[in-house]
Amino acid sequence: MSAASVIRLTSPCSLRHRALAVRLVAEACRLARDEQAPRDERSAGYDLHDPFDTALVSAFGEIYNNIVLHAYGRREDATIEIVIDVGPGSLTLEIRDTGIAFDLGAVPEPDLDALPEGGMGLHIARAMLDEVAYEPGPPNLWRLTKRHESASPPPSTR
Amino acid sequence: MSAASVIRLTSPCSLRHRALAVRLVAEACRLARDEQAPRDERSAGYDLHDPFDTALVSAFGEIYNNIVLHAYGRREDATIEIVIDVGPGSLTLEIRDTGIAFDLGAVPEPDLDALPEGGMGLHIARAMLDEVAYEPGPPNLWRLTKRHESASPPPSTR
Amino acid sequence: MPIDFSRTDQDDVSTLRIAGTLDVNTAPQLAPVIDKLVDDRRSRVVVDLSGLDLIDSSGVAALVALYKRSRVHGGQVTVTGARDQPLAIFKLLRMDRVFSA
Amino acid sequence: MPIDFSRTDQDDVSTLRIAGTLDVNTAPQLAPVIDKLVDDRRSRVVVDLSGLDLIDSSGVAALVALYKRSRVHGGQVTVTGARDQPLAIFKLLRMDRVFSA
Ligand SMILES: Nc1ncnc2c1ncn2[C@@H]1O[C@H](COP(=O)(O)OP(=O)(O)O)[C@@H](O)[C@H]1O
Ligand SMILES: Nc1ncnc2c1ncn2[C@@H]1O[C@H](COP(=O)(O)OP(=O)(O)O)[C@@H](O)[C@H]1O
Repeated sequence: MSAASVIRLTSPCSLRHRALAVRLVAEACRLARDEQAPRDERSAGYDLHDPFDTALVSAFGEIYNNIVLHAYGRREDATIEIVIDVGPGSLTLEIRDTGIAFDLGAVPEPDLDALPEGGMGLHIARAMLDEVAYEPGPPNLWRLTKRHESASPPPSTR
Repeated sequence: MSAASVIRLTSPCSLRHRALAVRLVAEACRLARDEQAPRDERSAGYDLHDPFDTALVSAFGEIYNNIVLHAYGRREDATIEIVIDVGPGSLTLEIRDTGIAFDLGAVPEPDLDALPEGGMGLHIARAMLDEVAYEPGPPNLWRLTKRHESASPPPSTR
Repeated sequence: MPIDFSRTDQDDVSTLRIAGTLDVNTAPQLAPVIDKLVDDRRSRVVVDLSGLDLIDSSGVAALVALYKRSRVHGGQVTVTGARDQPLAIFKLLRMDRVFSA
Repeated sequence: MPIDFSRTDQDDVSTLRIAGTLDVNTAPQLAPVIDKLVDDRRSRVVVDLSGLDLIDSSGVAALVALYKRSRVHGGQVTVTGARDQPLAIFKLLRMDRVFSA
Protein backbone atom coordinates (compact mmCIF):
# COMPACT_ATOMS: atom_id res chain seq x y z
CA MET A 1 0.00 0.00 0.00
CA SER A 2 2.05 2.89 -1.29
CA ALA A 3 1.10 6.30 0.09
CA ALA A 4 0.70 7.77 -3.39
CA SER A 5 -2.10 5.38 -4.35
CA VAL A 6 -4.22 6.04 -1.27
CA ILE A 7 -7.17 8.40 -1.22
CA ARG A 8 -8.39 9.53 2.20
CA LEU A 9 -11.62 11.38 2.98
CA THR A 10 -12.71 12.71 6.36
CA SER A 11 -16.23 14.06 6.32
CA PRO A 12 -19.25 14.76 8.48
CA CYS A 13 -21.31 11.56 8.52
CA SER A 14 -24.95 12.25 7.75
CA LEU A 15 -27.48 11.39 5.10
CA ARG A 16 -26.87 14.85 3.61
CA HIS A 17 -23.20 13.97 3.11
CA ARG A 18 -23.96 10.57 1.65
CA ALA A 19 -23.83 11.54 -2.05
CA LEU A 20 -20.43 13.15 -1.56
CA ALA A 21 -18.92 9.95 -0.17
CA VAL A 22 -20.66 7.73 -2.72
CA ARG A 23 -19.41 9.92 -5.57
CA LEU A 24 -15.87 9.65 -4.29
CA VAL A 25 -16.08 5.87 -4.20
CA ALA A 26 -17.58 5.82 -7.71
CA GLU A 27 -14.70 7.97 -9.02
CA ALA A 28 -12.16 5.73 -7.30
CA CYS A 29 -13.71 2.71 -9.02
CA ARG A 30 -13.27 4.43 -12.37
CA LEU A 31 -9.61 5.11 -11.52
CA ALA A 32 -9.15 1.50 -10.51
CA ARG A 33 -10.51 0.26 -13.82
CA ASP A 34 -8.33 2.65 -15.80
CA GLU A 35 -5.35 0.97 -14.24
CA GLN A 36 -6.54 -2.39 -15.46
CA ALA A 37 -7.82 -1.73 -18.92
CA PRO A 38 -7.44 0.90 -21.61
CA ARG A 39 -9.38 4.02 -20.73
CA ASP A 40 -13.05 3.75 -21.60
CA GLU A 41 -13.92 7.36 -22.18
CA ARG A 42 -17.61 6.67 -22.55
CA SER A 43 -18.35 5.22 -19.13
CA ALA A 44 -16.64 7.57 -16.75
CA GLY A 45 -19.83 9.22 -15.54
CA TYR A 46 -21.91 8.16 -12.58
CA ASP A 47 -23.66 5.49 -14.66
CA LEU A 48 -22.95 2.20 -13.04
CA HIS A 49 -22.58 -0.04 -16.08
CA ASP A 50 -19.53 -1.85 -14.81
CA PRO A 51 -20.11 -4.71 -12.33
CA PHE A 52 -16.99 -3.69 -10.39
CA ASP A 53 -18.34 -0.19 -9.76
CA THR A 54 -21.84 -1.54 -9.12
CA ALA A 55 -20.58 -3.87 -6.41
CA LEU A 56 -18.46 -1.32 -4.56
CA VAL A 57 -20.89 1.56 -4.79
CA SER A 58 -23.83 -0.62 -3.72
CA ALA A 59 -21.99 -2.14 -0.77
CA PHE A 60 -20.49 1.14 0.35
CA GLY A 61 -23.89 2.85 0.23
CA GLU A 62 -25.36 0.22 2.57
CA ILE A 63 -22.48 0.36 5.03
CA TYR A 64 -22.67 4.16 5.00
CA ASN A 65 -26.41 4.12 5.72
CA ASN A 66 -25.86 1.73 8.60
CA ILE A 67 -23.18 3.90 10.15
CA VAL A 68 -25.41 6.99 10.00
CA LEU A 69 -28.54 5.21 11.24
CA HIS A 70 -27.30 2.42 13.52
CA ALA A 71 -23.80 3.34 14.71
CA TYR A 72 -24.47 7.07 15.13
CA GLY A 73 -28.27 7.05 15.46
CA ARG A 74 -28.31 10.18 13.23
CA ARG A 75 -26.15 12.05 15.72
CA GLU A 76 -25.34 15.57 14.49
CA ASP A 77 -21.59 15.77 15.18
CA ALA A 78 -20.72 12.43 13.59
CA THR A 79 -17.68 12.02 11.34
CA ILE A 80 -16.46 9.23 9.08
CA GLU A 81 -13.05 8.42 7.63
CA ILE A 82 -12.77 6.59 4.35
CA VAL A 83 -9.45 5.32 3.05
CA ILE A 84 -9.50 4.05 -0.51
CA ASP A 85 -6.61 1.89 -1.65
CA VAL A 86 -6.63 1.54 -5.41
CA GLY A 87 -4.41 -1.49 -5.86
CA PRO A 88 -3.51 -3.15 -9.14
CA GLY A 89 -5.74 -6.18 -8.60
CA SER A 90 -8.38 -4.87 -6.21
CA LEU A 91 -9.90 -1.89 -4.49
CA THR A 92 -10.10 -1.77 -0.69
CA LEU A 93 -12.19 0.63 1.36
CA GLU A 94 -11.37 1.14 5.03
CA ILE A 95 -14.16 2.96 6.82
CA ARG A 96 -13.83 4.25 10.38
CA ASP A 97 -16.55 5.63 12.63
CA THR A 98 -16.73 6.38 16.35
CA GLY A 99 -20.35 5.35 16.85
CA ILE A 100 -21.58 2.36 18.83
CA ALA A 101 -20.08 -1.04 18.05
CA PHE A 102 -22.10 -4.21 17.35
CA ASP A 103 -21.64 -7.90 16.74
CA LEU A 104 -21.60 -8.44 12.99
CA GLY A 105 -21.57 -12.22 13.41
CA ALA A 106 -24.87 -12.12 15.29
CA VAL A 107 -26.81 -10.48 12.45
CA PRO A 108 -28.97 -13.14 10.77
CA GLU A 109 -29.17 -13.57 7.01
CA PRO A 110 -32.45 -12.17 5.65
CA ASP A 111 -35.13 -14.63 4.53
CA LEU A 112 -35.52 -13.35 0.99
CA ASP A 113 -38.59 -15.55 0.35
CA ALA A 114 -40.47 -13.56 3.01
CA LEU A 115 -39.93 -10.34 1.00
CA PRO A 116 -38.36 -8.42 3.90
CA GLU A 117 -38.57 -4.64 4.02
CA GLY A 118 -35.35 -4.35 6.01
CA GLY A 119 -32.25 -6.29 6.95
CA MET A 120 -31.00 -6.48 3.37
CA GLY A 121 -28.08 -4.05 3.61
CA LEU A 122 -25.37 -6.30 5.00
CA HIS A 123 -26.53 -9.12 2.72
CA ILE A 124 -26.04 -6.84 -0.31
CA ALA A 125 -22.58 -5.82 0.87
CA ARG A 126 -21.44 -9.38 1.60
CA ALA A 127 -22.85 -10.84 -1.62
CA MET A 128 -21.29 -8.21 -3.85
CA LEU A 129 -17.79 -8.00 -2.36
CA ASP A 130 -14.91 -10.39 -1.87
CA GLU A 131 -14.35 -9.27 1.73
CA VAL A 132 -16.49 -7.55 4.35
CA ALA A 133 -14.59 -7.40 7.65
CA TYR A 134 -15.56 -5.47 10.77
CA GLU A 135 -13.54 -4.70 13.88
CA PRO A 136 -15.45 -3.06 16.73
CA GLY A 137 -13.74 0.07 18.01
CA PRO A 138 -13.47 2.83 18.83
CA PRO A 139 -13.01 3.55 16.08
CA ASN A 140 -15.10 0.85 14.47
CA LEU A 141 -13.39 -0.32 11.30
CA TRP A 142 -14.96 -1.77 8.16
CA ARG A 143 -12.71 -3.24 5.48
CA LEU A 144 -14.43 -3.80 2.14
CA THR A 145 -12.54 -5.40 -0.75
CA LYS A 146 -13.46 -6.10 -4.35
CA ARG A 147 -11.07 -7.84 -6.72
CA HIS A 148 -11.05 -7.24 -10.44
CA GLU A 149 -12.57 -10.16 -12.30
CA SER A 150 -9.46 -10.74 -14.38
CA ALA A 151 -7.32 -10.89 -11.22
CA SER A 152 -7.52 -14.15 -9.23
CA PRO A 153 -11.17 -15.20 -9.40
CA PRO A 154 -12.47 -17.07 -6.35
CA PRO A 155 -11.75 -20.85 -6.47
CA SER A 156 -15.44 -21.75 -6.88
CA THR A 157 -15.57 -20.23 -10.36
CA ARG A 158 -12.62 -22.27 -11.59
CA MET B 1 -15.06 26.50 11.48
CA SER B 2 -16.68 23.62 13.32
CA ALA B 3 -15.05 20.22 12.80
CA ALA B 4 -18.32 18.61 11.78
CA SER B 5 -18.77 20.89 8.76
CA VAL B 6 -15.31 20.26 7.33
CA ILE B 7 -14.57 17.81 4.52
CA ARG B 8 -10.96 16.78 4.07
CA LEU B 9 -9.46 14.87 1.13
CA THR B 10 -5.91 13.65 0.81
CA SER B 11 -5.18 12.20 -2.61
CA PRO B 12 -2.43 11.48 -5.09
CA CYS B 13 -2.05 14.62 -7.20
CA SER B 14 -2.03 13.82 -10.91
CA LEU B 15 -4.13 14.53 -13.96
CA ARG B 16 -5.61 11.03 -13.55
CA HIS B 17 -6.88 11.97 -10.09
CA ARG B 18 -8.26 15.31 -11.25
CA ALA B 19 -11.85 14.20 -11.85
CA LEU B 20 -12.04 12.71 -8.35
CA ALA B 21 -11.08 15.99 -6.70
CA VAL B 22 -13.28 18.09 -9.01
CA ARG B 23 -16.26 15.83 -8.29
CA LEU B 24 -15.76 16.23 -4.56
CA VAL B 25 -15.74 20.00 -4.90
CA ALA B 26 -18.86 19.89 -7.08
CA GLU B 27 -20.67 17.78 -4.47
CA ALA B 28 -19.58 20.13 -1.70
CA CYS B 29 -21.03 23.05 -3.68
CA ARG B 30 -24.32 21.21 -3.88
CA LEU B 31 -24.25 20.67 -0.10
CA ALA B 32 -23.45 24.33 0.44
CA ARG B 33 -26.43 25.42 -1.62
CA ASP B 34 -28.75 23.01 0.17
CA GLU B 35 -27.90 24.85 3.36
CA GLN B 36 -28.95 28.13 1.82
CA ALA B 37 -32.02 27.30 -0.16
CA PRO B 38 -34.66 24.61 -0.29
CA ARG B 39 -33.28 21.49 -1.92
CA ASP B 40 -33.40 21.62 -5.69
CA GLU B 41 -33.63 17.96 -6.53
CA ARG B 42 -33.27 18.49 -10.26
CA SER B 43 -29.83 20.08 -10.30
CA ALA B 44 -27.78 17.88 -8.02
CA GLY B 45 -25.89 16.15 -10.83
CA TYR B 46 -22.60 17.28 -12.28
CA ASP B 47 -24.38 19.81 -14.49
CA LEU B 48 -23.05 23.18 -13.57
CA HIS B 49 -26.14 25.32 -13.93
CA ASP B 50 -25.61 27.24 -10.71
CA PRO B 51 -23.16 30.18 -10.86
CA PHE B 52 -21.88 29.32 -7.38
CA ASP B 53 -20.87 25.81 -8.46
CA THR B 54 -19.57 27.08 -11.80
CA ALA B 55 -17.26 29.54 -10.07
CA LEU B 56 -15.81 27.12 -7.53
CA VAL B 57 -15.44 24.15 -9.87
CA SER B 58 -13.85 26.30 -12.60
CA ALA B 59 -11.40 27.97 -10.24
CA PHE B 60 -10.51 24.77 -8.42
CA GLY B 61 -9.86 22.98 -11.73
CA GLU B 62 -7.36 25.65 -12.77
CA ILE B 63 -5.54 25.67 -9.43
CA TYR B 64 -5.41 21.86 -9.50
CA ASN B 65 -3.95 21.83 -13.03
CA ASN B 66 -1.31 24.35 -11.96
CA ILE B 67 -0.29 22.29 -8.94
CA VAL B 68 0.11 19.15 -11.06
CA LEU B 69 1.91 20.89 -13.92
CA HIS B 70 3.82 23.79 -12.34
CA ALA B 71 4.29 22.98 -8.63
CA TYR B 72 4.94 19.26 -9.08
CA GLY B 73 6.06 19.19 -12.74
CA ARG B 74 3.96 16.01 -13.15
CA ARG B 75 6.00 14.25 -10.43
CA GLU B 76 4.73 10.73 -9.79
CA ASP B 77 4.62 10.65 -5.97
CA ALA B 78 2.79 13.95 -5.56
CA THR B 79 -0.04 14.36 -3.08
CA ILE B 80 -2.58 17.08 -2.42
CA GLU B 81 -4.71 17.95 0.59
CA ILE B 82 -8.04 19.67 0.12
CA VAL B 83 -10.03 21.00 3.08
CA ILE B 84 -13.54 22.13 2.25
CA ASP B 85 -15.32 24.34 4.77
CA VAL B 86 -19.00 24.54 3.97
CA GLY B 87 -19.98 27.61 5.93
CA PRO B 88 -23.42 29.19 6.09
CA GLY B 89 -22.53 32.17 3.90
CA SER B 90 -19.62 30.86 1.87
CA LEU B 91 -17.52 27.90 0.82
CA THR B 92 -13.78 27.92 1.42
CA LEU B 93 -11.26 25.53 -0.11
CA GLU B 94 -7.82 25.17 1.45
CA ILE B 95 -5.43 23.34 -0.85
CA ARG B 96 -1.99 22.21 0.26
CA ASP B 97 0.82 20.83 -1.89
CA THR B 98 4.51 20.21 -1.29
CA GLY B 99 5.74 21.15 -4.76
CA ILE B 100 7.82 24.20 -5.65
CA ALA B 101 6.65 27.59 -4.46
CA PHE B 102 6.29 30.66 -6.67
CA ASP B 103 5.50 34.35 -6.46
CA LEU B 104 1.81 34.75 -7.23
CA GLY B 105 2.10 38.55 -7.22
CA ALA B 106 4.62 38.43 -10.08
CA VAL B 107 2.29 36.64 -12.49
CA PRO B 108 1.01 39.20 -15.03
CA GLU B 109 -2.64 39.50 -16.01
CA PRO B 110 -3.24 37.97 -19.44
CA ASP B 111 -3.84 40.33 -22.37
CA LEU B 112 -7.19 38.93 -23.45
CA ASP B 113 -7.23 41.04 -26.65
CA ALA B 114 -4.20 39.10 -27.88
CA LEU B 115 -6.16 35.81 -27.66
CA PRO B 116 -3.61 34.05 -25.46
CA GLU B 117 -3.32 30.26 -25.54
CA GLY B 118 -2.04 30.10 -21.95
CA GLY B 119 -1.83 32.15 -18.80
CA MET B 120 -5.61 32.24 -18.33
CA GLY B 121 -5.90 29.89 -15.35
CA LEU B 122 -5.15 32.26 -12.48
CA HIS B 123 -7.25 34.96 -14.16
CA ILE B 124 -10.22 32.59 -14.25
CA ALA B 125 -9.76 31.69 -10.58
CA ARG B 126 -9.41 35.31 -9.44
CA ALA B 127 -12.30 36.60 -11.53
CA MET B 128 -14.72 33.94 -10.37
CA LEU B 129 -14.00 33.88 -6.64
CA ASP B 130 -14.18 36.35 -3.81
CA GLU B 131 -10.74 35.40 -2.48
CA VAL B 132 -7.68 33.69 -3.97
CA ALA B 133 -4.86 33.72 -1.45
CA TYR B 134 -1.54 31.88 -1.67
CA GLU B 135 1.12 31.26 0.96
CA PRO B 136 4.34 29.67 -0.27
CA GLY B 137 5.35 26.64 1.76
CA PRO B 138 6.18 23.93 2.30
CA PRO B 139 3.41 23.13 2.22
CA ASN B 140 2.17 25.70 -0.26
CA LEU B 141 -1.32 26.80 0.72
CA TRP B 142 -4.10 28.11 -1.50
CA ARG B 143 -7.22 29.56 0.08
CA LEU B 144 -10.16 29.94 -2.30
CA THR B 145 -13.42 31.48 -1.08
CA LYS B 146 -16.76 32.01 -2.76
CA ARG B 147 -19.63 33.73 -0.96
CA HIS B 148 -23.24 33.00 -1.70
CA GLU B 149 -24.85 35.80 -3.66
CA SER B 150 -27.52 36.41 -1.06
CA ALA B 151 -24.89 36.71 1.67
CA SER B 152 -22.95 40.01 1.70
CA PRO B 153 -22.40 40.81 -1.98
CA PRO B 154 -19.22 42.75 -2.77
CA PRO B 155 -19.64 46.53 -2.28
CA SER B 156 -19.31 47.26 -6.01
CA THR B 157 -22.62 45.58 -6.80
CA ARG B 158 -24.51 47.68 -4.29
CA MET C 1 -29.10 12.83 -9.93
CA PRO C 2 -31.73 12.71 -7.16
CA ILE C 3 -35.15 11.32 -7.82
CA ASP C 4 -37.74 12.12 -10.45
CA PHE C 5 -41.07 10.32 -10.52
CA SER C 6 -44.48 10.52 -12.12
CA ARG C 7 -47.73 8.59 -12.02
CA THR C 8 -49.89 8.14 -15.11
CA ASP C 9 -53.28 6.37 -15.06
CA GLN C 10 -54.81 4.73 -18.11
CA ASP C 11 -57.91 2.55 -17.65
CA ASP C 12 -57.13 0.20 -14.77
CA VAL C 13 -53.34 0.47 -15.15
CA SER C 14 -51.24 2.99 -13.25
CA THR C 15 -47.70 3.54 -14.43
CA LEU C 16 -45.21 4.80 -11.85
CA ARG C 17 -42.05 6.02 -13.56
CA ILE C 18 -39.07 6.45 -11.22
CA ALA C 19 -35.81 7.96 -12.52
CA GLY C 20 -32.52 8.95 -10.92
CA THR C 21 -31.69 7.61 -7.48
CA LEU C 22 -34.06 5.73 -5.16
CA ASP C 23 -32.29 5.51 -1.84
CA VAL C 24 -32.46 6.31 1.85
CA ASN C 25 -32.58 10.03 0.99
CA THR C 26 -35.15 9.96 -1.79
CA ALA C 27 -37.43 7.04 -0.84
CA PRO C 28 -39.30 9.22 1.70
CA GLN C 29 -40.30 11.55 -1.15
CA LEU C 30 -41.85 8.62 -2.99
CA ALA C 31 -43.81 7.41 0.05
CA PRO C 32 -46.90 9.64 -0.45
CA VAL C 33 -47.21 8.48 -4.07
CA ILE C 34 -47.07 4.85 -2.95
CA ASP C 35 -49.63 5.52 -0.20
CA LYS C 36 -51.97 7.05 -2.77
CA LEU C 37 -51.58 4.15 -5.24
CA VAL C 38 -52.49 1.72 -2.46
CA ASP C 39 -55.37 3.88 -1.19
CA ASP C 40 -56.74 4.12 -4.73
CA ARG C 41 -56.75 0.29 -4.85
CA ARG C 42 -55.32 0.26 -8.36
CA SER C 43 -55.69 -3.20 -9.88
CA ARG C 44 -52.48 -2.96 -11.89
CA VAL C 45 -49.38 -0.90 -11.18
CA VAL C 46 -46.46 -0.93 -13.62
CA VAL C 47 -43.27 0.50 -12.14
CA ASP C 48 -41.06 1.75 -14.97
CA LEU C 49 -37.42 1.86 -13.83
CA SER C 50 -35.78 2.45 -17.21
CA GLY C 51 -34.55 5.84 -15.94
CA LEU C 52 -33.33 4.55 -12.57
CA ASP C 53 -29.56 4.74 -12.10
CA LEU C 54 -29.09 3.75 -8.49
CA ILE C 55 -31.08 1.99 -5.77
CA ASP C 56 -30.28 0.93 -2.22
CA SER C 57 -32.02 -1.36 0.27
CA SER C 58 -34.28 1.52 1.39
CA GLY C 59 -35.44 1.94 -2.20
CA VAL C 60 -36.06 -1.78 -2.55
CA ALA C 61 -38.04 -1.68 0.70
CA ALA C 62 -40.28 1.06 -0.71
CA LEU C 63 -41.07 -1.06 -3.78
CA VAL C 64 -41.64 -4.18 -1.67
CA ALA C 65 -44.05 -2.18 0.50
CA LEU C 66 -45.98 -1.14 -2.61
CA TYR C 67 -46.08 -4.75 -3.78
CA LYS C 68 -47.21 -6.21 -0.45
CA ARG C 69 -49.80 -3.56 0.33
CA SER C 70 -51.29 -3.73 -3.18
CA ARG C 71 -51.53 -7.51 -2.94
CA VAL C 72 -53.79 -7.14 0.11
CA HIS C 73 -56.61 -5.81 -2.08
CA GLY C 74 -55.68 -8.02 -5.05
CA GLY C 75 -53.63 -5.41 -6.90
CA GLN C 76 -50.82 -6.57 -9.15
CA VAL C 77 -47.44 -4.79 -9.23
CA THR C 78 -44.87 -5.41 -11.94
CA VAL C 79 -41.50 -3.79 -12.51
CA THR C 80 -40.11 -3.09 -15.99
CA GLY C 81 -36.97 -1.62 -17.46
CA ALA C 82 -34.53 -2.13 -14.57
CA ARG C 83 -30.90 -2.01 -15.80
CA ASP C 84 -27.34 -1.72 -14.52
CA GLN C 85 -27.00 -1.34 -10.74
CA PRO C 86 -30.74 -1.61 -9.92
CA LEU C 87 -31.01 -4.79 -12.02
CA ALA C 88 -28.02 -6.28 -10.19
CA ILE C 89 -29.64 -5.52 -6.83
CA PHE C 90 -32.99 -7.01 -7.87
CA LYS C 91 -31.29 -10.20 -9.06
CA LEU C 92 -29.25 -10.46 -5.88
CA LEU C 93 -32.37 -10.08 -3.71
CA ARG C 94 -34.33 -12.34 -6.09
CA MET C 95 -36.86 -9.56 -6.65
CA ASP C 96 -37.00 -10.24 -10.40
CA ARG C 97 -38.87 -13.40 -9.44
CA VAL C 98 -41.51 -11.34 -7.59
CA PHE C 99 -41.90 -8.24 -9.64
CA SER C 100 -42.05 -9.71 -13.13
CA ALA C 101 -44.73 -12.29 -12.26
CA MET D 1 -18.46 12.49 -18.69
CA PRO D 2 -15.18 12.67 -20.67
CA ILE D 3 -15.14 13.98 -24.19
CA ASP D 4 -17.14 13.04 -27.25
CA PHE D 5 -16.58 14.78 -30.56
CA SER D 6 -17.43 14.43 -34.23
CA ARG D 7 -16.70 16.31 -37.44
CA THR D 8 -19.28 16.59 -40.23
CA ASP D 9 -18.57 18.29 -43.56
CA GLN D 10 -21.26 19.81 -45.73
CA ASP D 11 -20.23 21.91 -48.72
CA ASP D 12 -17.65 24.37 -47.43
CA VAL D 13 -18.81 24.17 -43.80
CA SER D 14 -17.32 21.76 -41.29
CA THR D 15 -19.22 21.26 -38.06
CA LEU D 16 -17.17 20.15 -35.05
CA ARG D 17 -19.45 18.94 -32.29
CA ILE D 18 -17.80 18.65 -28.87
CA ALA D 19 -19.70 17.18 -25.91
CA GLY D 20 -18.80 16.29 -22.32
CA THR D 21 -15.64 17.78 -20.82
CA LEU D 22 -12.93 19.69 -22.72
CA ASP D 23 -10.06 20.06 -20.31
CA VAL D 24 -6.40 19.38 -19.67
CA ASN D 25 -7.11 15.65 -19.85
CA THR D 26 -9.29 15.55 -22.97
CA ALA D 27 -7.96 18.46 -25.08
CA PRO D 28 -5.03 16.32 -26.31
CA GLN D 29 -7.55 13.88 -27.82
CA LEU D 30 -9.10 16.71 -29.80
CA ALA D 31 -5.74 17.99 -31.13
CA PRO D 32 -5.52 15.67 -34.18
CA VAL D 33 -9.04 16.69 -35.27
CA ILE D 34 -8.08 20.35 -35.00
CA ASP D 35 -4.84 19.74 -36.92
CA LYS D 36 -6.82 18.06 -39.70
CA LEU D 37 -9.40 20.89 -39.92
CA VAL D 38 -6.56 23.38 -40.28
CA ASP D 39 -4.65 21.21 -42.78
CA ASP D 40 -7.81 20.81 -44.86
CA ARG D 41 -8.03 24.63 -45.01
CA ARG D 42 -11.77 24.56 -44.34
CA SER D 43 -13.26 27.97 -45.12
CA ARG D 44 -15.92 27.73 -42.38
CA VAL D 45 -15.81 25.77 -39.16
CA VAL D 46 -18.81 25.79 -36.81
CA VAL D 47 -17.98 24.48 -33.35
CA ASP D 48 -21.19 23.18 -31.73
CA LEU D 49 -20.82 23.19 -27.94
CA SER D 50 -24.45 22.50 -27.02
CA GLY D 51 -23.37 19.20 -25.44
CA LEU D 52 -20.37 20.63 -23.58
CA ASP D 53 -20.70 20.52 -19.78
CA LEU D 54 -17.29 21.65 -18.59
CA ILE D 55 -14.27 23.46 -20.04
CA ASP D 56 -10.99 24.67 -18.56
CA SER D 57 -8.27 26.99 -19.80
CA SER D 58 -6.61 24.12 -21.71
CA GLY D 59 -9.87 23.55 -23.56
CA VAL D 60 -10.19 27.23 -24.36
CA ALA D 61 -6.59 27.21 -25.60
CA ALA D 62 -7.43 24.37 -28.03
CA LEU D 63 -10.33 26.36 -29.49
CA VAL D 64 -8.23 29.54 -29.70
CA ALA D 65 -5.55 27.57 -31.55
CA LEU D 66 -8.16 26.37 -34.04
CA TYR D 67 -9.37 29.95 -34.51
CA LYS D 68 -5.93 31.48 -34.95
CA ARG D 69 -4.56 28.81 -37.25
CA SER D 70 -7.68 28.83 -39.44
CA ARG D 71 -7.49 32.61 -39.74
CA VAL D 72 -4.02 32.29 -41.32
CA HIS D 73 -5.54 30.82 -44.47
CA GLY D 74 -8.70 32.96 -44.24
CA GLY D 75 -10.86 30.32 -42.54
CA GLN D 76 -13.70 31.47 -40.30
CA VAL D 77 -14.42 29.77 -36.96
CA THR D 78 -17.64 30.36 -35.04
CA VAL D 79 -18.84 28.79 -31.80
CA THR D 80 -22.50 28.00 -31.16
CA GLY D 81 -24.56 26.54 -28.35
CA ALA D 82 -22.28 27.21 -25.36
CA ARG D 83 -24.22 27.13 -22.09
CA ASP D 84 -23.71 26.94 -18.32
CA GLN D 85 -20.07 26.72 -17.18
CA PRO D 86 -18.51 26.92 -20.67
CA LEU D 87 -20.58 30.02 -21.47
CA ALA D 88 -19.48 31.65 -18.21
CA ILE D 89 -15.83 30.96 -19.08
CA PHE D 90 -16.20 32.34 -22.62
CA LYS D 91 -17.79 35.51 -21.30
CA LEU D 92 -15.12 35.95 -18.66
CA LEU D 93 -12.34 35.56 -21.25
CA ARG D 94 -14.32 37.71 -23.73
CA MET D 95 -14.25 34.84 -26.23
CA ASP D 96 -17.91 35.40 -27.17
CA ARG D 97 -16.67 38.56 -28.91
CA VAL D 98 -14.24 36.50 -31.03
CA PHE D 99 -16.08 33.31 -31.76
CA SER D 100 -19.49 34.67 -32.67
CA ALA D 101 -18.14 37.20 -35.19
N1 LIG E 1 -22.67 0.05 11.56
C1 LIG E 1 -23.56 -0.58 12.40
N2 LIG E 1 -23.57 -0.28 13.70
C2 LIG E 1 -24.44 -0.88 14.54
N3 LIG E 1 -25.34 -1.80 14.14
C3 LIG E 1 -25.38 -2.14 12.85
C4 LIG E 1 -24.49 -1.55 11.92
N4 LIG E 1 -24.75 -2.09 10.70
C5 LIG E 1 -25.73 -2.96 10.87
N5 LIG E 1 -26.13 -3.02 12.16
C6 LIG E 1 -27.19 -3.89 12.72
O1 LIG E 1 -27.39 -4.92 11.79
C7 LIG E 1 -28.76 -4.93 11.37
C8 LIG E 1 -28.88 -5.35 9.92
O2 LIG E 1 -28.34 -4.38 9.06
P1 LIG E 1 -28.75 -4.34 7.54
O3 LIG E 1 -28.60 -5.68 6.97
O4 LIG E 1 -27.97 -3.28 6.85
O5 LIG E 1 -30.29 -3.99 7.50
P2 LIG E 1 -31.11 -2.75 8.10
O6 LIG E 1 -30.16 -1.61 8.24
O7 LIG E 1 -32.17 -2.49 7.09
O8 LIG E 1 -31.67 -3.22 9.42
C9 LIG E 1 -29.26 -3.54 11.65
O9 LIG E 1 -30.64 -3.49 11.84
C10 LIG E 1 -28.49 -3.17 12.90
O10 LIG E 1 -29.11 -3.72 14.04
N1 LIG F 1 0.90 26.20 -8.32
C1 LIG F 1 1.86 26.83 -9.02
N2 LIG F 1 3.15 26.58 -8.75
C2 LIG F 1 4.12 27.20 -9.44
N3 LIG F 1 3.89 28.07 -10.44
C3 LIG F 1 2.63 28.37 -10.74
C4 LIG F 1 1.55 27.75 -10.06
N4 LIG F 1 0.39 28.24 -10.57
C5 LIG F 1 0.74 29.11 -11.53
N5 LIG F 1 2.08 29.19 -11.65
C6 LIG F 1 2.82 30.07 -12.57
O1 LIG F 1 1.93 31.08 -13.04
C7 LIG F 1 1.81 31.04 -14.45
C8 LIG F 1 0.38 31.40 -14.87
O2 LIG F 1 -0.53 30.37 -14.48
P1 LIG F 1 -1.92 30.28 -15.20
O3 LIG F 1 -2.55 31.63 -15.22
O4 LIG F 1 -2.72 29.22 -14.55
O5 LIG F 1 -1.62 29.90 -16.71
P2 LIG F 1 -0.83 28.67 -17.35
O6 LIG F 1 -0.86 27.57 -16.35
O7 LIG F 1 -1.59 28.37 -18.59
O8 LIG F 1 0.55 29.19 -17.64
C9 LIG F 1 2.21 29.63 -14.83
O9 LIG F 1 2.70 29.55 -16.15
C10 LIG F 1 3.30 29.34 -13.81
O10 LIG F 1 4.51 29.89 -14.20
